Amino acid sequence: MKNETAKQDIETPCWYYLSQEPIAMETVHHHLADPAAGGEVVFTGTVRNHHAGRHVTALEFEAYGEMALAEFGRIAAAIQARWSVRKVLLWHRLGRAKIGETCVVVGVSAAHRAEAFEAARYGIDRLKAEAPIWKREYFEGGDAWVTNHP
Amino acid sequence: MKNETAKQDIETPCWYYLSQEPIAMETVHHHLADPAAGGEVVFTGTVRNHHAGRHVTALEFEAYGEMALAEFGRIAAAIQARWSVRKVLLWHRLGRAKIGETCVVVGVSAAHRAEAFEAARYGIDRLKAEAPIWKREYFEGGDAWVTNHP
Amino acid sequence: MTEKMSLQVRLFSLLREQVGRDSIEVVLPLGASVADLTRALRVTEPRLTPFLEVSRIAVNLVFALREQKLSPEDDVALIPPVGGG
Amino acid sequence: MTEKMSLQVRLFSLLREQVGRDSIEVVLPLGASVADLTRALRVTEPRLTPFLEVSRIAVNLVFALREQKLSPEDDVALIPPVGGG
Repeated sequence: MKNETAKQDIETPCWYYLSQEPIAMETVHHHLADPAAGGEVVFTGTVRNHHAGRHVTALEFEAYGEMALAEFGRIAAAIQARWSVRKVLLWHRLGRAKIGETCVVVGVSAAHRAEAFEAARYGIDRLKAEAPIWKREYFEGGDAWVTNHP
Repeated sequence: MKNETAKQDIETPCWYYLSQEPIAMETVHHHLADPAAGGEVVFTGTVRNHHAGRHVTALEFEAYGEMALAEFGRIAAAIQARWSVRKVLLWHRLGRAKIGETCVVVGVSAAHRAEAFEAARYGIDRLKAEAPIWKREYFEGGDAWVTNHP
Repeated sequence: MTEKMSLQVRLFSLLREQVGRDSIEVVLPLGASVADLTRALRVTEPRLTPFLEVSRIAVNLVFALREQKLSPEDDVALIPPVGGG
Repeated sequence: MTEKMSLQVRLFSLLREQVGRDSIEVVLPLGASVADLTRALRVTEPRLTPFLEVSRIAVNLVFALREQKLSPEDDVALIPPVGGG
């Protein structure tokens, strides 16, 4: 693991990352690849150029890192309890991110694609609702902390 | 487009590829990136090492190329008619592919993640059912054409 | 005598291997339908018979209905069960 | 007199900026609950008051229920509405 805030669960192959550096999609697909998996679903969230009618110029993410990684682990555990999956990856960007950059990735590989789709969907929904991560939006004329709708 | 069997719909940004070379995930994410999209869902199918109780050593794909690309276009059009999406990409590998290599990618970016998930799911389901692409499985002791279950 | 048309029907994967060629010529009356073509294929190339039931006919890159009329310029293909993805 | 315990409550994002520090000390009776902590925060740091209603308390990296008892070794954090993803 190149990243000091990355954790890996060896028995059930899951990867949890919080990184100041840009998210590397190559690494994401490399981790999820599994010779027994028929399909892999990767959700990627990117920094949008507009939000709530404002022209956004950049985002900044802050996390309660220890708890966010623990929550990533709980999300992966819940996924494994509910679906038959091969590998799970959760990765969130920290610090300042530019428009178009990837800020979050939730990826799941599974023998059957239906399970990969459902598990990835569950993963990003729960991450957005539960992970202790905060977003500051920079727009023309100011900045503000922005929360997800419940 | 580096690939001669690739087509691009300029007005509604969609990419359709059939390639003898390995699928490049960087290219996939590069095409789907959109400053107005909040989320992107990418389904990736990989060559599995087993199927129907057989140990698979490689796959070989053949396509009715012209029709497959036309079908990719119809899938993208149906997606755009049903969901509000920003970009759509369909890419299928042709020729011989090794275990673990990517054989198909369906990717969708959209303003809202629910639509990206549903559209990508629809895309891969329809591609598997309708695209005129055939798969020959090489296993220990022989080879066989393998079809998708209806 | 009815006027005739000749169609080249493309063959793929298993069908191409069974017949040993990537297309087969079929002669049909002008105005014949997709259903007529399927019947003619059975006669022209008996090795295709076991596969016709599960295969579909594509005309000009689109899956065709049985009633659809064919013309000599049509691009016709016999599509066995697919396996992509 | 009741025995007391002192807890450092972590603060993040908006809350950290409001208070100007990344944690705040709260003194509570031994055996106090999460609900007691929330009440004490209101008194100790009035600038947090408008945010307490929508924030959650995490104890040892897990969101805690109101009735949960606290001990002096607990790692406690005040979690305002999240915005990840």
